[in-house]
Amino acid sequence: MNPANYLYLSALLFTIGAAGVLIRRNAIVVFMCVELMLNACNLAFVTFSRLHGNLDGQVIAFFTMVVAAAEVVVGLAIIVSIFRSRHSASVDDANLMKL
Amino acid sequence: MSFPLLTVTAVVPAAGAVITAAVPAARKTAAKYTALLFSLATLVLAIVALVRFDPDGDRYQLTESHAWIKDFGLRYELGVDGIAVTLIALTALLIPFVMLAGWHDADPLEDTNRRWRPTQGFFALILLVEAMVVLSFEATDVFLFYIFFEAMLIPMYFLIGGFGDRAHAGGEEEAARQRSYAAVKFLLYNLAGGLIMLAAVIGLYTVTADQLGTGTFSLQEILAARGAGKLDIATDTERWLFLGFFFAFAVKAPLWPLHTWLPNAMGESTAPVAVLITAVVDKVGTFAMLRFCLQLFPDASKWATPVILVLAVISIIYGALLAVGQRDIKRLIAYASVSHFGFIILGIFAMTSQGQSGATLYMVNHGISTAALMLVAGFLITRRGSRLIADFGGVQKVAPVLAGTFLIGGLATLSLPGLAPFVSEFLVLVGTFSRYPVLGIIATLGIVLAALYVLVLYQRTMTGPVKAGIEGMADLKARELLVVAPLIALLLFLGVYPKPITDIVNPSVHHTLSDVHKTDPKPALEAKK
Amino acid sequence: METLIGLLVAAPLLGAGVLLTGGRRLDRTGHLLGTLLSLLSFVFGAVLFVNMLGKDADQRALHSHLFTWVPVDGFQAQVGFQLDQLSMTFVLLITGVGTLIHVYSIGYMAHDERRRRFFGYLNLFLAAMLLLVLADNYFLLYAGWEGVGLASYLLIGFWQHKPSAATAAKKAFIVNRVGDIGLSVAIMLMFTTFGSFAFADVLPKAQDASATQHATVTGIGFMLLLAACGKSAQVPLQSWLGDAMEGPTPVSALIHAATMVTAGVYLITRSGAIFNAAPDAQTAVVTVGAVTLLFGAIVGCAKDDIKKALAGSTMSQIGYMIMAAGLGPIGYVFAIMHLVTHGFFKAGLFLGAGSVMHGMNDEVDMRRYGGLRKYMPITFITFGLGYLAIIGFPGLSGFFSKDKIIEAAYAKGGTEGWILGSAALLGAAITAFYMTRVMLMTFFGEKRWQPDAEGHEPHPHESPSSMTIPMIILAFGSVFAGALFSLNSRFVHWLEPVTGHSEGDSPVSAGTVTAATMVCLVIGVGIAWLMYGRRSVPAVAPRGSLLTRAARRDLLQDDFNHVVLVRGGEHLTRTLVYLDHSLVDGVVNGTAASVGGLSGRLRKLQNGYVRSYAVSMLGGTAVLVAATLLMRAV
Amino acid sequence: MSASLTGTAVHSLWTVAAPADKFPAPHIEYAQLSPVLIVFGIAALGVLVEAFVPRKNRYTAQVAVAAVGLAAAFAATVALAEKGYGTTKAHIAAMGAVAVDGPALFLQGTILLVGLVALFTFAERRLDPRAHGSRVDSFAAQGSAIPGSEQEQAAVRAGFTSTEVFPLLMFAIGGMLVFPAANDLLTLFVALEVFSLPLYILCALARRNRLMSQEAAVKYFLLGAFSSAFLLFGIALLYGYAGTVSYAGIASVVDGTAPMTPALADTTGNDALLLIGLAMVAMGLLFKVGAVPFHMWTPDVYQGAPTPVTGFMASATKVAAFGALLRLLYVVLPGMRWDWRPVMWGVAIVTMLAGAVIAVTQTDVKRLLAYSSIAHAGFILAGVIATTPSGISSVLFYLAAYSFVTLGAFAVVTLVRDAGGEATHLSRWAGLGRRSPLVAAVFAVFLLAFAGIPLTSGFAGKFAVFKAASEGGAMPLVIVGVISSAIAAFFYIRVIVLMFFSEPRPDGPTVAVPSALTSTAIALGVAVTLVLGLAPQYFLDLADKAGVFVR
Repeated sequence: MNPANYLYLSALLFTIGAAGVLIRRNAIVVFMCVELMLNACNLAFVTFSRLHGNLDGQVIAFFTMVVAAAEVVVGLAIIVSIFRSRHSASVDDANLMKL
Repeated sequence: MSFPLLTVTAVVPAAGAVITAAVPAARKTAAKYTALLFSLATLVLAIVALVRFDPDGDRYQLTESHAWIKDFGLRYELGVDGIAVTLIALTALLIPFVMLAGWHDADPLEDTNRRWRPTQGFFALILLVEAMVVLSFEATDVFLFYIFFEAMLIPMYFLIGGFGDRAHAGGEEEAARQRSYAAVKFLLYNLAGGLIMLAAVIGLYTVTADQLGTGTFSLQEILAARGAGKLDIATDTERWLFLGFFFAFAVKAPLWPLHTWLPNAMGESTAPVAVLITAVVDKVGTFAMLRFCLQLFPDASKWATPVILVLAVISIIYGALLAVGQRDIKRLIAYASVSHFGFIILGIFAMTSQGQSGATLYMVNHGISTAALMLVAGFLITRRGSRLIADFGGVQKVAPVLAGTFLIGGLATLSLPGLAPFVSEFLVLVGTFSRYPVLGIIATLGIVLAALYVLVLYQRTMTGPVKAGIEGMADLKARELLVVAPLIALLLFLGVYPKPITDIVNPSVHHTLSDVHKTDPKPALEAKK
Repeated sequence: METLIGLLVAAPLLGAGVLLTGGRRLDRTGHLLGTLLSLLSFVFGAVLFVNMLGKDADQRALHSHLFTWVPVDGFQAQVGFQLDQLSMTFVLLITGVGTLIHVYSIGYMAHDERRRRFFGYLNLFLAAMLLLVLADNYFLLYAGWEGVGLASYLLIGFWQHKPSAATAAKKAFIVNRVGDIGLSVAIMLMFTTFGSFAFADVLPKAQDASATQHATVTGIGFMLLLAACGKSAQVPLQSWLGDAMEGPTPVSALIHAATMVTAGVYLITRSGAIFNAAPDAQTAVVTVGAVTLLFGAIVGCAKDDIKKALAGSTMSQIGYMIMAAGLGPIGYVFAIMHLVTHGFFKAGLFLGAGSVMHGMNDEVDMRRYGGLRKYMPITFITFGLGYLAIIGFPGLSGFFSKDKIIEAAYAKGGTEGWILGSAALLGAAITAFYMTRVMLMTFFGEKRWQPDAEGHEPHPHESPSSMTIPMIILAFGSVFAGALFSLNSRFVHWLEPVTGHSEGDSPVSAGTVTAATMVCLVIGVGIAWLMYGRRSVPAVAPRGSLLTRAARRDLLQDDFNHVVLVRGGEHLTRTLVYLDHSLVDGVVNGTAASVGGLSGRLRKLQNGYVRSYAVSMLGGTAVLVAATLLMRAV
Repeated sequence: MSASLTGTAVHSLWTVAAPADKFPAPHIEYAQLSPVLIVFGIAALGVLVEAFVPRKNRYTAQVAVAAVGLAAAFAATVALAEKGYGTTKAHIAAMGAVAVDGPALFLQGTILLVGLVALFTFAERRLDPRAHGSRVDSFAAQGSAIPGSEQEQAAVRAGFTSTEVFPLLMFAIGGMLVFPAANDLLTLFVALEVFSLPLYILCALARRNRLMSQEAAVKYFLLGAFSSAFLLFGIALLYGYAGTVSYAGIASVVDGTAPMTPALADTTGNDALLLIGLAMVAMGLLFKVGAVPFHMWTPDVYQGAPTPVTGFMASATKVAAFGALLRLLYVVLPGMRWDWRPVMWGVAIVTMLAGAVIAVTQTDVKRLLAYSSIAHAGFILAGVIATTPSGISSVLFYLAAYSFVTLGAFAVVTLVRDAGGEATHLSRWAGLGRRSPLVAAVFAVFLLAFAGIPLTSGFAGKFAVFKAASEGGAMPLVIVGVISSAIAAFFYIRVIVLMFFSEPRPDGPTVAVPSALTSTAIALGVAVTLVLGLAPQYFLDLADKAGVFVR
């Protein structure tokens, strides 16, 4: 089957993720959308690695997962702390600083 | 290497500034005398330079040249021609008087706290300005000039914004507001001009880098290269660069319609600072037109001449008319200066030896006459505690000497024969007339308007019955007389015998004219033959 | 001898310097010092005169070069003197009359605490005036020209505490400045045409210059005329002279009658060569002269203020001179001759007027005089002689000089000659009328004295000898000068080498002219006697005819100035001040404001919502991608 | 591309798939990577310190360790430069992952110095009043505690301080060291995350205004993650285009010198991958430098974060990010200059103008400085666009000059305090010049440097980049540059007016007397500002020498 389709899929996922970031209010969900984007990238990497027939892409995919994991750690920490102090995870409530 | 006279002339006031600023808060008088001492030392050095300068010698003398920032093509190159050395002398001459006149202007009203030391600051800043002005007169490296041309703004800005006179209709609050408005206006106007010029400076570098291999700002190098035909700036480029430079200088000068910062700045600042602005700092602008615009971009200068001349004539008439319409003594003098700067620029761009020698002479004379008028006005204002003409009247009855000196300053301003400005003004007019008769005649109308605003001012303030608030007014004190008398003496001397200056200036003017390939028009009769 | 010329100017200049900077310690002796130096300068003049008479006619001119004033390439302004017959005439007049007036002022200003300064100004005036007539080039002349302007400014406004005086002084200076434009432009034209402005270079070349540069030469002529109008109070720049009477009377006598106001005549005569080469300019000159002589005369008829009346007459007399000067070689000599005689009798008249005012605690309204001849006989006699002189009573100086001018006017020939001549005759008649009027209202008829502001009854008395003696001397001058000059036309021969002289061919014989003049004189005096001698003079001026009222207001000339120039000017400046603030400054502040506004609007984008930030990032990326692809596309 | 990819082609790829024995044993030049390794080592050590050293000694230990580490790393960098790794011996290290060359060393040196100075401001403990007898710094007593909660007060009473900030700082610095040196896109991405994640946390740890601080962290984190996702996708596309992520490899593919494989022929047939990839990677970097329209996090984060952190971010992040951007544009895509230059032109212009204009109406010092940093990013971009050697060196110089001014400025901001901590609202700064002329004067110097007044480092830098731009034929950029400088001047001046020409308020803020640490930071800032302003030649030469990328 044509590998290009995987690319289209990854592009689609990436777009969905981006859209989610823009649309969803809940910080956790927003963050999950970012993760989705990252995984879309992974898909692209793997596909390309297959296209080019070298393993770099697949290796990168692993790196990406690690990084994503790290982001989760930091991200959740921050989100949780702000949730505890505000009792809300809505990104729109975090609006003290503007203009 | 010989003794770096020019550097020292600039370093002395700079050092003076540092030392003055370092004087402890309590020792106000000490600080004042230190500053005065250093300014006098500078004066001596300037006079030495004036004497050492040989009118028939090289174009640029007492030159110094060291690398500074190679990458920017910036060299520390100093040198003076007749024009520069004269203006340096003028600057060095005026500063002590400015200080004496402003002796008490910066005394703190009450000892607020030990760390706030306005007096030290005031005198230090004046010396700093002097140092930078002197350097910008000396610099023969375009970039070096630019640096001091810009840096000069900061101390000036603090002088204007920090030390306005205490006489203000609107009370202390309003005074402070007006003052900082004026200061900001001054700074932004000139900064904008300077930044435009910066673009042009960079452009110049690129051009030279393209054509000479290494970019340079050195006036001599550029002139030499052009002389040798190695450097030939494309017409359009040259025009753009010229405009970039000229804009900055026109703001500083100031030329109509870029003049509006001057009345605010001069109106809000104390009289000595006002003198510093109009008599010293602004001269850098007109001087730079003569030295940089004409020498670097001769063709573009000729291309722009018609417009500039028209603007200059507008400045003359416009400034004079507005001076007539003013209610505030200092603003009146400011607009008078606008008119006078019109004359100077007119003389420069008439491109005749009379015009340019006249313009140079005018810079000197205007410096002295405005100083005389403005400083006396300052004494008057501090006495009455108001700048409004309407608050004065009949002063000559109670303070005849003050009134007399004021009148003489005024007569100088309307360029009465026998006083210095007459000579320069007439030279400018003749120089203009011989090439542009119509403009020359229009400009001549300025002398009537000058008479109008000066005499109206004198009549309203000095003559008539003694107004309330004037009765007790004291006549000039010894210190004040010490400020005014020498200036007036100088006005008389230069009015009767300007030869010493013209002799120094003429050769330099010839150089400049030969740069722009202009020669004086022949008298009609000889031309016929 | 040459050095003496310098001293001639130096003496009064020194006086001015010392007196003005000397300070209080000179208050006691200052006036004496001033007078002395003026006298000294007169003595120098006399010495030079005698020395000059010693030489033969064409060797008489003396030159002395002091130093180079302004050397800039082609423009070489020298400070050098030229003393020829013409200058000499003026030197003697200036220093002579000047000295007399110094003496007179000692008495007149005795009670003024600023007398020292007054004498300082007088000396300053002498110096400047001498510089004016001695200069050997137009540039230096210009210096003197403005110098006398300054002196006149200071002296008119001497009583500065009087707003009227201050205003008058300012007006005089500014109107003169207008004239000065003429002079400076003339100098520029000379420089661009002849490459010089020294008499020696310009005047000889004028004739052949007019061949190639006719327009320019004419232009120079007109410009010089403009200058003359300013200084000599000729139409249209005459308005300042009347107000100038605010100055102390000696000033009016010296500056605004005898010397300064005649500078215009000097200028035109001195520049004769140029005018000869520019007929159009000459026509303009005679026109101005003729108009002014009538204008002044008419104004003189209506004024009740004795000094203003005399001022009007001065105007008109100078009109005569200007007209004569405009006639060219026919008239130059007589212009100067009338100038000198006029210097005597008009100074005399003014001093007389001053003496009257002195006696009437500074009352100037003639309607409040009357019958004074008994109280101040010397004044009456001297004034009377001056009166006879000015109306041209046969045998007195005015008779000779004015008569000559009228003849010369006819001698101009053609319709122009007729017009000018008749104008001059008419002027003579009117002169006779208003002078008689002054005479009658002041010295004859019943007393119409009124207490002054403080309510002091006036006690008319003869003035101190320091005042009367000069009056007497001047009276002598006004009686005999004319005859002295005209005797086998001495004066003509004296000036001819400088100005040149030609008889011209008069269509009417000298005799007829004289006869006509006499007739006019009788008519004028007669009418005046009918109006003011027979009838008693009302203490309050009647409304009078339209013309009278116009004449009282200087024929509405001031009103015109006020409406057009002053009001117009005020409006102009006010508008400009407004525009400068709203437009020129407004543009700048506007730019600043608009940047601020833009900033304020852009700020709103920073709304604090993460998601909107993300949108902008996404949008940015999209643009970036699009742009990159586009770049490749094009 | 899709159509051309037939099944057989894919099958053939299977067969050439690299067998395991093709993995070479990694070979690392430890010596040349020493700066990075030292910093990371120290960071790890910091974690251990956190774990085992008793709380009361931690602060001292952490500061000491960090300082020593940074100093050592800097020494190592200098040593490398001395050895000529910056010029002659420049080469690719660590299996092509990291470049050791002039720009890398120069920027690493700068970052290390900045880090050291930042460390001082982190360690400052005299500004805040003693809390229950123990000196406190500007970081939360306990990051995890809810603001204003019982727990937090307990932590304060116990005199807790989050000394974790020091290891975090070190990790961030470590990441920043790698970022501009990264020689393949993977390293680039990892480094980016390595220095970003600690910064996210640091932002959240302010002692005062914790809500704002946390909000800043959230915003920074979400947007950062968002942007790095784009970056990553861009990397993926580039990888797809070139079949490799190493800069050299991509470059060779771009200019067609690479050996053609059928797959490559396939993917390179379509530039869309390349161009879109490029755009997205660029976006990721532009986000970090805070260029419009990716700047919007800057003001909020700068305002909310603890001021020392803001200072560090504002200076070090910019240095690292611009370093990476330079390398990307000059090493990977020189062949595509004509594609990215116009786009960058646009970004630069918008950035300069928007930054300057919006700043005009700011009322908070930290936000003001944030916008000014945006404007400055624009100026630097102008230099980046020059694509000439002088362009590189001018940018390097500008970064060095700018970062110290920024650090100094923010350090001064920490001094002006009132009851609620730092008084950052401009109106509170009125009359500061009267109350404490020295501090005001110093701040004025920094402002003038920002405004680019001659004789300050700001001017030298500005001139350098504008000169480079105009030489690179970008005169319009220079014009826009000077115009926006004029606008920018306005608000710098406004602050000066406020400080010197307006009457001090009776209830105005006090100026805390700092310890030697902050004083050193500020003094250093002033010194660098003046030295680079008056005699920049030496550093310009340095930048010139360092101005060559290894490929």
